[in-house]
Amino acid sequence: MLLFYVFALVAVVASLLVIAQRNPVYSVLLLIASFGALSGLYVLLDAPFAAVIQIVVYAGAILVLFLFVVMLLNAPHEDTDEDLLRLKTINAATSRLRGGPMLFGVALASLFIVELLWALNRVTGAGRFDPAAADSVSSVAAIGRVLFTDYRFAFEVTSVLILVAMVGAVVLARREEAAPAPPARK
Amino acid sequence: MPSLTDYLILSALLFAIGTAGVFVRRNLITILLSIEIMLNAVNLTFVAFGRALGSVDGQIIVFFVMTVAAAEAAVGLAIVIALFRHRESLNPEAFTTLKW
Amino acid sequence: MESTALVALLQDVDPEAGLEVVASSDIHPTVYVSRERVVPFLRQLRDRPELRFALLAELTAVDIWPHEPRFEVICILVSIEHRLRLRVKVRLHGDDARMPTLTGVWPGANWLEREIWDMFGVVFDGHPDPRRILMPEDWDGYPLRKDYPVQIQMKPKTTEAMQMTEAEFRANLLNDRLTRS
Amino acid sequence: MPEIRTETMTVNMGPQHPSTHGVLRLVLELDGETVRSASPTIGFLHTGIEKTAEQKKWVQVIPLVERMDYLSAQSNSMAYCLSVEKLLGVELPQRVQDIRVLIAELQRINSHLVWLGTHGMEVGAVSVMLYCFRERELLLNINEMLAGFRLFPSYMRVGGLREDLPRGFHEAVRSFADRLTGKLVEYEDLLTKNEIYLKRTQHVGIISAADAVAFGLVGPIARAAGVDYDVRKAFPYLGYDTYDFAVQTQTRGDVYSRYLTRVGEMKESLKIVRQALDRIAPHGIYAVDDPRITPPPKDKVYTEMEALIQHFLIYSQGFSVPAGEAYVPVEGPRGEQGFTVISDGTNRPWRVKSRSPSLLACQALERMIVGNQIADVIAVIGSIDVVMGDVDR
Amino acid sequence: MGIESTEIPVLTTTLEKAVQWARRSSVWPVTFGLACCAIEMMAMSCSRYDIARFGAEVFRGSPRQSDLMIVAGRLSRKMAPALRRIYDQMPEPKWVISMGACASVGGVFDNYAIVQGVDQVVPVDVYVPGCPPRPESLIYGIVQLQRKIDQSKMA
Amino acid sequence: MNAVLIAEIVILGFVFHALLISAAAMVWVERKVAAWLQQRLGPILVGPAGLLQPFADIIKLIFKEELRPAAADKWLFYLAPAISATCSFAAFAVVPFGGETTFMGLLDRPVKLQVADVNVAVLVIFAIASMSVYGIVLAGWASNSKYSLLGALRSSAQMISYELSYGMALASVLVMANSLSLTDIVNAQEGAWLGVLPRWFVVLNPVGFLIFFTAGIAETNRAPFDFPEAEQELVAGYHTEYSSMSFALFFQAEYVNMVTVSAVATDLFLGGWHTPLIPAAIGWFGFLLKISFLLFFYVWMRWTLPRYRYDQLMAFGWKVLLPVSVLNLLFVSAWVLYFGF
Repeated sequence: MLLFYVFALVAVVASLLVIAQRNPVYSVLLLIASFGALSGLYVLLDAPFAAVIQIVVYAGAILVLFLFVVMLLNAPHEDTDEDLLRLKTINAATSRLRGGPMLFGVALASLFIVELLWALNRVTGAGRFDPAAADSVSSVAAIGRVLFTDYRFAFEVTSVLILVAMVGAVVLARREEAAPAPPARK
Repeated sequence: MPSLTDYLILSALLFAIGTAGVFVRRNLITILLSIEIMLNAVNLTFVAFGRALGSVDGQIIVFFVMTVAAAEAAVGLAIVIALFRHRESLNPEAFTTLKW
Repeated sequence: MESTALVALLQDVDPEAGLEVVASSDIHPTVYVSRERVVPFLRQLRDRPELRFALLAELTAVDIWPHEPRFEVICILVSIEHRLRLRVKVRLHGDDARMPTLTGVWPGANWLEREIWDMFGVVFDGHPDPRRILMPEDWDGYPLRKDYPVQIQMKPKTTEAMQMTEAEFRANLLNDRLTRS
Repeated sequence: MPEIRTETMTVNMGPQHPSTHGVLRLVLELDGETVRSASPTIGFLHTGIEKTAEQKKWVQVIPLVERMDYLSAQSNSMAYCLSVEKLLGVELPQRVQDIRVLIAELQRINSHLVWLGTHGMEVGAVSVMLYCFRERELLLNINEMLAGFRLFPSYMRVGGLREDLPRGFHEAVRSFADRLTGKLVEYEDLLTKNEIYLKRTQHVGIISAADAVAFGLVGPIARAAGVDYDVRKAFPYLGYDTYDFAVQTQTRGDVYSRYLTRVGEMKESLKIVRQALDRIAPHGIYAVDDPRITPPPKDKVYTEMEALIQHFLIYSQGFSVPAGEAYVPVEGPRGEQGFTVISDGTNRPWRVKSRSPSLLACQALERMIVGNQIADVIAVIGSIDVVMGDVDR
Repeated sequence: MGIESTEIPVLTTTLEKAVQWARRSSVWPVTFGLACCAIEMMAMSCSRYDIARFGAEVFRGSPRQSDLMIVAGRLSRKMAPALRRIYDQMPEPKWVISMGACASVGGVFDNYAIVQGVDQVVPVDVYVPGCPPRPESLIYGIVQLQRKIDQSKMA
Repeated sequence: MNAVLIAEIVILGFVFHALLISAAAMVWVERKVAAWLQQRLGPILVGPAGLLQPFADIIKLIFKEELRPAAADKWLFYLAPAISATCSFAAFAVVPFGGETTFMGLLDRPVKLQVADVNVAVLVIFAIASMSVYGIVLAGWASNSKYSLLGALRSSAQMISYELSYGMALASVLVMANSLSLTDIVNAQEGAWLGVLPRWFVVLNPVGFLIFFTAGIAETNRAPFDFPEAEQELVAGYHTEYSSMSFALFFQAEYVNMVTVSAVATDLFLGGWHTPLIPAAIGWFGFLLKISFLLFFYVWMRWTLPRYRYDQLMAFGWKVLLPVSVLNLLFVSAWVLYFGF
């Protein structure tokens, strides 16, 4: 009970900070914290396999990749000079181009929440978890069986997707073969 | 014992935060991170529903979502690197031309 | 090849080089060459098939102050192919201590010339990188000149200029302001 | 279309860095791990030895030149003495020549052992260094037998040697030679066929034969690239033409070739050491019999007036050297070395200039490392065997 | 002694003793060689002399992790700022051994290029004479430094 | 509070301290073994046979000045060593080091010699191993030093590359044991053929063991894969700017990681606490022996082999190790499917 709120709080606060941070390195780290909390929630939901996979895939692979790119580009701050300018003239006419999507985004996010709360209110007393079902969802063997039988087509398609993504990433990030600069002789 | 509703509310909150992030931020990397938050909010829903229904299908969908997320991150970051090489900026507004 | 035969060959190479043969006490036949013709002369020595002095073994200078011409630049050349050695010298006046660079003939002459500039103050015209090499860049004087003292009294420097670009400095400043406010 | 930017990073390697052999400073521009440009900065060990030498008497210069290239100390002092002797016009007795050959070859082994050790350590094989230094201690023992000093015995003198060979010298050298022959096999076991070592060193830091000559890199580096030039064969001195040894050459000019060249040279040096040892009588003449430069034996000093005067003159004023200029090339551990010695006819040198192979090697460094990986920079610096004392003097 | 008097003296002295013992037993030198003496410094860490016996064989490349700087060799004027900088980068407590004649007083090189004694640049704890000193001398210098550490107060 | 709970707490405390001590012991062993390999004596004067040397090092480091470069990131600079140290300890929590025991009848029901029995233990180890890269990456990034950054970039690329092979090797064991629990995996290796040849997975799956061990060396950044801190190239790599206690944490994390990887390798491939000729009651002793052997091997490698070059390491990881591990997994799976285990 308490654990749920702790994890939920961590997830929400960390996620908020992710988008509030100016420094992408901090954003990535906070996102790890958030995902760690989510992984805890999965454990509470009797899904240890999903929880561990969450850590392995997200924290162990995807976010390392993010961190790697952030460090590679070595551009930790977004447009610092402009931001300073914006801080000084916060009330002055900021660019409409900036203001538009921002307002829209916030509005959209609020709308999501309102809509969902409304929808949830319609279905009262939804889903108390059945303790008896815990074993049936936590079994790794069951997951494997279903994954490789009922979902085998989807599984194969995903593997193709991964392959395509891999090739695409390599092609995109490949440096254009610039003519090798001759060693500068002074 | 928290109910399914609690998980759904949490998920909605996370999803909203992700949405806001995509629109508010103007750093491509943070935008990608926000998308990851949204994906994870959805994952949470799936796991919670799967638990409520006593079925492993929810976790299997999570498995697929993660795969897609990994693919998306790889391609997305590759694009970010390619863009950064050209403009030396991560601000999406720097990329206004269709061709260079 | 005997040294006399070699010297005779050299006379051939460039009659206008102002060749002056002097006696030598070691295995190197020694010739003086005029400053103006030294580069084409040495290039000939390097390229002629019967000579092929491809290796510049040594390039240095000596200060015979208070006599004039004060400086002598000494090159020792080796022909690996023909097993020949030769010493070529150039005289330079103290008030006009400059000569054309040899880096076009031997790339290896680069640092040796820098060292001569650093130690004797002989200028090499056309040198691609005329900086001090052994002494600190802000050093005063040319230590190996005979009128330069052996010992000098001064406190050793313990600090050096910040190695920071202007952009980095500004970024630091900005960062400071951000964290303080 | 704008210029495509590649992210580079400037790294300052040295003057204090674990693998720059003292105080070489390299400013590297890195693209990822690849070196785009490199500019070596030297002079952090500039000691002013040449200036100081001008203030000393001829014989006092010997300790100074030994401290220039501190890994080939006796080779330096020998080259200096040869140049001065050339000016003096003295002819060395055969025994002295043989002893000098022996000592110079021992010094070459000594230097190559230090090189092999540090090079091994720099590619990560730490234990090789310890092994090499273990054998080197035996050489230093021999130095201590000779003159009571480990690194700089100052055993060479103008006109010969300081004193006769000590008792037990032959046995010490012979046992060292026997031991090293076995140990060289051990080092080769650790490196020559080691898969990782081959990967680290082959096709790395290549310099062509033509480039090597153009940059003045004669010595092991040029021989590794295929330049068949060894002063001992090309311009023999000290009777090297009477010894049986082979000049080691390779063809590829990479780090591995340099390794093979130097290991081969150690074996050849051992051969020369054995031959020289056979020629040297345990006791005999150790200096030229020239009253100008060689002090008389002690018993004569106590009994004869002329000898006393001669002794006093040599030790108080030193000897004078006829005016002139001389340069005697010798094959040092790092390539052709020698001293341009200029005299104005007094008892102090007018100018002493050392040809330093390390300086030229440093100069060519840029040519060898640009385009390689940062890890290769270390391997290349190790392989060209620079001694900063020789570079900066 | 103001602070110590308010505490239990037995405890502070034992702690102090323990810390001094640790410091003297684990003196890590920074990899910093200048000239000829550096070769003897290397020999000191090798099989025959084996400074590891004193726990001081851990040569650290980064000055941040070292306790001892052995100035091995002559210090040129050009190098002096770099030396000072490395010294400044080392964390307290730190010690300096001036190895050899050149480092201590300039040695035979009494000329324009060489700093006549590193004590003009950094404070020196132990001077080791010799040109270069034998490894035994340097080990003796380190033992002297250990004695000095024993007698000093915990900072 | 019953006896079993107390026993479990005791085990927890024991594991924690054993790891701390093992790190110290490994420092001593490393220095001693290096010395022996190099015909030296090694530490002998600090305590009997130099045994107190690691403690002197640690106490000295604790009481040294803590320096933080002015340009470093304040939070991350101190967070990084904490992450490293935590990950190194956390992984051992799920590693069993002995069979069930009642401590000679002291307890009413047997407890497992393990801190936490998780049924997806193998995955947990994998997850924690993948987290430990953050300590190194952040250390390199936060120091704001170029050598550190190079070390960090190297390490993140290296760990990502080798994790795949590491995972594949793990998977081949999972297929054979048909379980994700380390206890089950160890128990599947009980017994011996013909009474002498142990039924260890290393016998059945030697390729998997080699892959696992190689990738494990890469994961723990030990020679010949010690790029993140390659001393001769990058001064001290990612911890160039660290001094005092935070350096000690990195130092300790490296050794604890070695112990953990060795322990996991023992459980997965060397039969854990099942050793022929050693009775089950002191199975942990056999476990200890095997770990010691692997650790000695680590040290031996470090002082013997030269270091790879970074691009060669990556090429080796992707072009050799990964294909071999995939093929090995396929082969093992096919074998188990058609011939059974």
